[in-house]
Amino acid sequence: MPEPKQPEKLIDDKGVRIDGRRLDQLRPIKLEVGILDKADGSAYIEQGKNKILVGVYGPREAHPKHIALPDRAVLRCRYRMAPFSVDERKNPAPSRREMELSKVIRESLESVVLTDLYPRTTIDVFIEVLQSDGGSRCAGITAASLALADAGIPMRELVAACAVGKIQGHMALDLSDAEDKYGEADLPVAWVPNANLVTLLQMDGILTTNEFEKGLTMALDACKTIHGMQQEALKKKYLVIKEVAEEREETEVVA
Amino acid sequence: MPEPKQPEKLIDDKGVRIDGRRLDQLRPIKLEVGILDKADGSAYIEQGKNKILVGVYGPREAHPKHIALPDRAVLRCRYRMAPFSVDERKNPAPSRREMELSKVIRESLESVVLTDLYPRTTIDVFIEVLQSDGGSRCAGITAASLALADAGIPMRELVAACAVGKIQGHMALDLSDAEDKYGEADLPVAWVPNANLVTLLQMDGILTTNEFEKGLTMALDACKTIHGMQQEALKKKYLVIKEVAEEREETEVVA
Amino acid sequence: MPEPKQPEKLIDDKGVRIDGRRLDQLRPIKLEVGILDKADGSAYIEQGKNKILVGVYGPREAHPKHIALPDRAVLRCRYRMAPFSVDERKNPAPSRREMELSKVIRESLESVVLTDLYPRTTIDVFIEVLQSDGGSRCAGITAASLALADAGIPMRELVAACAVGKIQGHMALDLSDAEDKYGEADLPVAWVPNANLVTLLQMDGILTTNEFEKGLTMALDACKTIHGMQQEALKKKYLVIKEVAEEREETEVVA
Amino acid sequence: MSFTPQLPPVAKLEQKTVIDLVANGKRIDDRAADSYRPLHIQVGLIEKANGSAQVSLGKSKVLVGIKIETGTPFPDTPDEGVLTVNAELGPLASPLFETGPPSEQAIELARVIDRGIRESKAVDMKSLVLLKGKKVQVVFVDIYILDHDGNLIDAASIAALAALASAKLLKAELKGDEVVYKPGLHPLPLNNHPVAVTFAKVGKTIVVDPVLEEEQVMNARLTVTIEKNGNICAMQKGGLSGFTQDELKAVVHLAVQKAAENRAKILAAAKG
Amino acid sequence: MSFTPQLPPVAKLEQKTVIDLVANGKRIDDRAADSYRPLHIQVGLIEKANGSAQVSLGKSKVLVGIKIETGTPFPDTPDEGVLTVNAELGPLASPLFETGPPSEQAIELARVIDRGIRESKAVDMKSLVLLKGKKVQVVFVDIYILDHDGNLIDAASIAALAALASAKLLKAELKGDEVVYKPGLHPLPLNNHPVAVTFAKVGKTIVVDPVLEEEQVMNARLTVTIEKNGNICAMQKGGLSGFTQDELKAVVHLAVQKAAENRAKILAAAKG
Amino acid sequence: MSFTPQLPPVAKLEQKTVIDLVANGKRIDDRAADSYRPLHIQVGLIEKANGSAQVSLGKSKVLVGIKIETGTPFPDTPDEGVLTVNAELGPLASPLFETGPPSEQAIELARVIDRGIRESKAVDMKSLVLLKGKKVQVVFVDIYILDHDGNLIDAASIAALAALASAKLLKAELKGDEVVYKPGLHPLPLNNHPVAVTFAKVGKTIVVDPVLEEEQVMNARLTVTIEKNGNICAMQKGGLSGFTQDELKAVVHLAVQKAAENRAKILAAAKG
Repeated sequence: MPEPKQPEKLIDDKGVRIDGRRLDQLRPIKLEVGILDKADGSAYIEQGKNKILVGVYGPREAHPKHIALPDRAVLRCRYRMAPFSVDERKNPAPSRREMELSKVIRESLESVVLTDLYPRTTIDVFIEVLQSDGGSRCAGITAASLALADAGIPMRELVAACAVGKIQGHMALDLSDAEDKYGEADLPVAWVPNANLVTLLQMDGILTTNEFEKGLTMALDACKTIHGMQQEALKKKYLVIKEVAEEREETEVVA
Repeated sequence: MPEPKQPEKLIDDKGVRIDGRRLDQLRPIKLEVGILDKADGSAYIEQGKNKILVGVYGPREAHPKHIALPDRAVLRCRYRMAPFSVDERKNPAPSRREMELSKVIRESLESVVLTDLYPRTTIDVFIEVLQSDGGSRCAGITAASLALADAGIPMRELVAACAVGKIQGHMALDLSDAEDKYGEADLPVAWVPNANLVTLLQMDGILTTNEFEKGLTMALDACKTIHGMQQEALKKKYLVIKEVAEEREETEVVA
Repeated sequence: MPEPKQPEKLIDDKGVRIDGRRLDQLRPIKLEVGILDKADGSAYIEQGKNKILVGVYGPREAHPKHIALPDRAVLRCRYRMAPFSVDERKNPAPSRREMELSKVIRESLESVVLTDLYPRTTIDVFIEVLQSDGGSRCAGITAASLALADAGIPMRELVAACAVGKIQGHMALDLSDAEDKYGEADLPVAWVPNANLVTLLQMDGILTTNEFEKGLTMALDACKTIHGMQQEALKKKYLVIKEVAEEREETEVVA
Repeated sequence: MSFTPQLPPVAKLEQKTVIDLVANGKRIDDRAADSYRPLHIQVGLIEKANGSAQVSLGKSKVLVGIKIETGTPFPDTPDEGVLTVNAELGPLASPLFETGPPSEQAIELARVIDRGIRESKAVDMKSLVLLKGKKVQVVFVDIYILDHDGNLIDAASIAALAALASAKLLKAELKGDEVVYKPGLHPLPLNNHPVAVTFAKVGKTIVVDPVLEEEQVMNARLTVTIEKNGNICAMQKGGLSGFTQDELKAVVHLAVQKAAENRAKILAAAKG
Repeated sequence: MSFTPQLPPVAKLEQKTVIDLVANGKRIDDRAADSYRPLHIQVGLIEKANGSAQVSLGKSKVLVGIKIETGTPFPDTPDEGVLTVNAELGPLASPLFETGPPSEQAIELARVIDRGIRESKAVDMKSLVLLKGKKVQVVFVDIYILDHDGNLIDAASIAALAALASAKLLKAELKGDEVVYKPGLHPLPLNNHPVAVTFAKVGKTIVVDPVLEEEQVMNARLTVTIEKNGNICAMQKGGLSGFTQDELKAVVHLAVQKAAENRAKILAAAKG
Repeated sequence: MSFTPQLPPVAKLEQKTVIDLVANGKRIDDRAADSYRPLHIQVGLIEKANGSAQVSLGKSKVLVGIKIETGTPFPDTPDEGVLTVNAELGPLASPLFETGPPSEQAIELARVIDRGIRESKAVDMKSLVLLKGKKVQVVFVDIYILDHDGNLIDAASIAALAALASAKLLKAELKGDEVVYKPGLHPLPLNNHPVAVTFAKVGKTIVVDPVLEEEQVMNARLTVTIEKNGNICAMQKGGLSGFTQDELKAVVHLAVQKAAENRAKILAAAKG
């Protein structure tokens, strides 16, 4: 499909962005937990037009064996874009970008997973970007945290992630595809709120040190919001499970 | 080399095909057994202009070890076309077609080999298409059965294979290259006669269910004929061996 | 960068080559030993515009294990050209030429290394051509011998190597890039002087048997010269080490 | 090289249960031998694709995306567009799947779906030519397996047809060397609607739409793809054993009926 | 797939020494937390390259070569040249490196250097066009690691800038279809001078230019690339843990200062 | 990366027998040190190839097929056709061979055959040009090893020359952009006839045409390729040890003689 044309302005005279958002406003986020059958844990996120599915397997026996570690589980992570997820079809062979993002996403999750409980095993996180719309690595981390929790893997806390960027000279939260493409900078951030640790940080474009500081604050605030949504999504899942369990109990009583 | 031109008609007014055959007639078939020195078993088939060499190794130690099975031999199969076997030179890298055919050919042979006699080993079947002329997967199966027998690998019975197709609206046996290319359907079949099991069946093109049934019957009849030729070829080989043995005995007596 | 143009003549009326050398004259050679920190042994050679770095690791545990040999060390060798080492940028993927040269260089070194002292280990020789100027495989062997010695790996003796070639109908020593490209033949030779064994020999171009014999003699004479330089380079290195050791001793006395 | 696969260590007892049930005319999920699992089809989820469909067949889940781009025709078919089918059986969907280049199972799946579409002439390949021999439209059919609970071929076939039938493209034209797109979306021209129907032989019984547990104990598998007029346009046998001639005849007739039922659902969903 | 790396078995005692030293404001090689190791830059070693630089940062050693060739622009940037950054972390440089296709570490290194150059618009990409949309000059930046004693990113960034700043090229022109070179070497037009500065968090302390022993015990790593006006043009966090917001602010300010110091040395060396 | 190969565990006793025989002027198959095994050459087996030859050298068996197709010349030789030599040492031919990408042994074999043909200017490369710099004929020489009982280089060299010498091609012409073939087959123009002769040093003795058992105990191997005028056009030493200067001189002279004998047989077989 031909790419959409470049918009004339990314922000209008009233400070409103092309999709109607304010500068500090997140795109609509939809989170679902436990939607795959075979995976040990799974989650789905929609953030703007991002549609990302995450499946988690493990802890399971390391394969091949020589990657196993004697004192902790090996965390493995694959970030992958479906061929149809972007404007121009992506070749299915793994790209250098996918390999880099797999690494930084893994590193953003390592510190929260209690890997020392499961030596000689692997915990595998598969992030499948079904549709990409700017900020997919952050949305992937947000969903991966939920999928790990859904798999019952002990974690210190959930990791939340969000990007901030610069468009037409202003710092703006959670850039969409067009804003990312025609904007001036992109700053993806992952945050572990209670430990107060930024575990993913990348940047491209041009930012002054002041802009960086302002942007970082905006991103961490957004991470806080997203962290709340994550907890809601988990609660909802367990609520449903509880209800189902109660229904069953009733049925059993009836029967 | 430039490809041959499309013939005006595949069947003439008298029902005769471009190579002079009737609709239910096989191409000339030549079978030889035991023609390679290093392989444990081998066979060569010419069917029309197909020239196919099959070598079998095994049962031998599985390598790499992790593919071994505790209760049976692993059957391995590789179907491969020489770069010079087709009109336009084939790139030596394995094609998706070769990978698919390796699989279906292996599956056509699995049920006749007594693999449970040789746990933790592999039995390797290498099919080299030196020249291809339509129906090469079937000719490969016919020769592979002989090569397995020549290697002394215990088998329930020999597998015979033959394709049938549709040209100019008629079901016709054992399509040649040109008939396959300009015809309407191709239906390769492998048959295990005594067990009465069709162990390879593929189809492309368009067939009515009636045509399919008619074609299947033609193919199975041809498989019966080919099965006879296979047994002859084996007998001849053993006869030769017997004669050589007898000659030797005589020589020894003389000496 | 565009390639340099073809010179009008490779030898002028006075028998002088384009870089001012006589037919039997080597290019300037500079040898350095022990210049890398992490490698167990290393050497650097400049021969003409060739700039080649060699690092040696080992004897170390074989990895993957299945390549290990029960009665000797496995010698491993990789000859590699940096992308920027040649006129037209070389693709970083290993070329067939690099694979062939890795093999013949390894085979030129095998007989001098006392591999039976270190069964089940590997000794790894990495030859990195940073700039290539004709005769790089020979210069690589000359440096590899030094790097092996620097790593403290027991050797029967050093291997020296040099190419000879034919330009404008004359046998000439140690061809440069332009001479190799526009000349008529190239004959790289590696020699183990005391065992009197030619352990690398390749040829391309056209040579009469007489020219071959003459060229071989020229190459072996040059190898003798280079062998002397190799011994000097090693002596110099140990001298420096000795001096440093003595200085330290003095310092320690003072302190 | 293809080799006998290592099946996961399903308990012998469990295997026996599956086989015994089928022998007694029952199945592990209470279906009849000739019944499909519940089928759900949703089209248009992927806005960036020209067409897309997500299909659930029981717990098996497949997403297909269609992308249409300009490219070069094959030298031997200068007056036709290009069709490419690719399948990803990624490790997300099953502990049986691994990372790495496409497995033989993925290649077989893609090629069976490809044959159904190609042999039935489903996509109007002539309509995809921009400049004969030089520039054509290329239709990429990318099959993404999300959850593997058996019978991926049928789930993928259904999703591929639903995605193609709901695909839209901009009209492209050549102006000199460059491709220019005219406004307005048009449906991708389809001439046929192939549907794959897959059977498994468990013990001596043949069941349609095998669930994963049935696939793991089946003797053989047969896929029959039926085009809109009830003719066969592709077949593929799989598995370590085979079928008798009579079984094949029976299966083909059942395939015609099942394909018609599923085709109706697919086209209804694609119209949305 | 990325997975938790297997670190070499450094003795626990040795690790503790490194951490304790840093905690006490010292370092294993006697530097201050905010000091670089000795930096040596040599340009022009590789005469066959358009530009080259060898950099030693302590015992880490990196060689960068620049080759400029004609090629085709990307379809979406027809009026710009092409820049390609590639890194080899070969087995010569460290027992930690293996033969084979580029590791994720090599890819990350190359992409971080690439981002610094690209985002700061260091190379004047417009000046590399020979015929819009058809023929442009391609700048290959090949990073070759020779000795790995830590902080390869900064050593590579410094070498890349020195090589680019000292690169020369023949003026190329198109005559019909063919590229013709005019005599005389011209400098490669540079608009900016990005310099990467890398920090490691060891225990609770942050040090600049980590040596290998520090990298092997660090909690996290941060690279900040600063362009000539003191703005940030690339960042990359690595390592298994992270940084607090305050730490990040402090690090960015220190990066601006360190980048300026190193930039001066690079440009002086490039001028020769 | 090249590494010391793992030889199959031939019993020590068997190895000693082979070495002792050679030391006593005999060989395991009763040949003289300077004798070839029986040589059979058959051309034209593969009708779909432009040329083909199957060669048996004792029990070693090699098939070579030649395909000639149109393609693009290399930029630095716009007025020459293209020659490509490729070798398959497939698992059919020997338990020593494995599936997978070409081994270093296959690459060496192909490159030695390639050098012989290329350096002797055997194929008239100028005659293969259809449009200078744009379109030429490409000669593919594909070497297929069928049975490996030693000395594959000579068997392949003989088969390659026989296949080239018997190759036929249609005259191709350019009409506008398209390649048009004129009726009538013409022989591929050959200017030279290179023949490889391979020696093995077993113990202190040098034998020609080593059988597999001799290759497995040899100290070193030398291939000398001789063109039609008796000059050397390629050499390649293999194996873990080497040759003395005197041995090399003797071997080269013997090669000239053996090549002439084999060349006569090849050209006779190629004429049919």
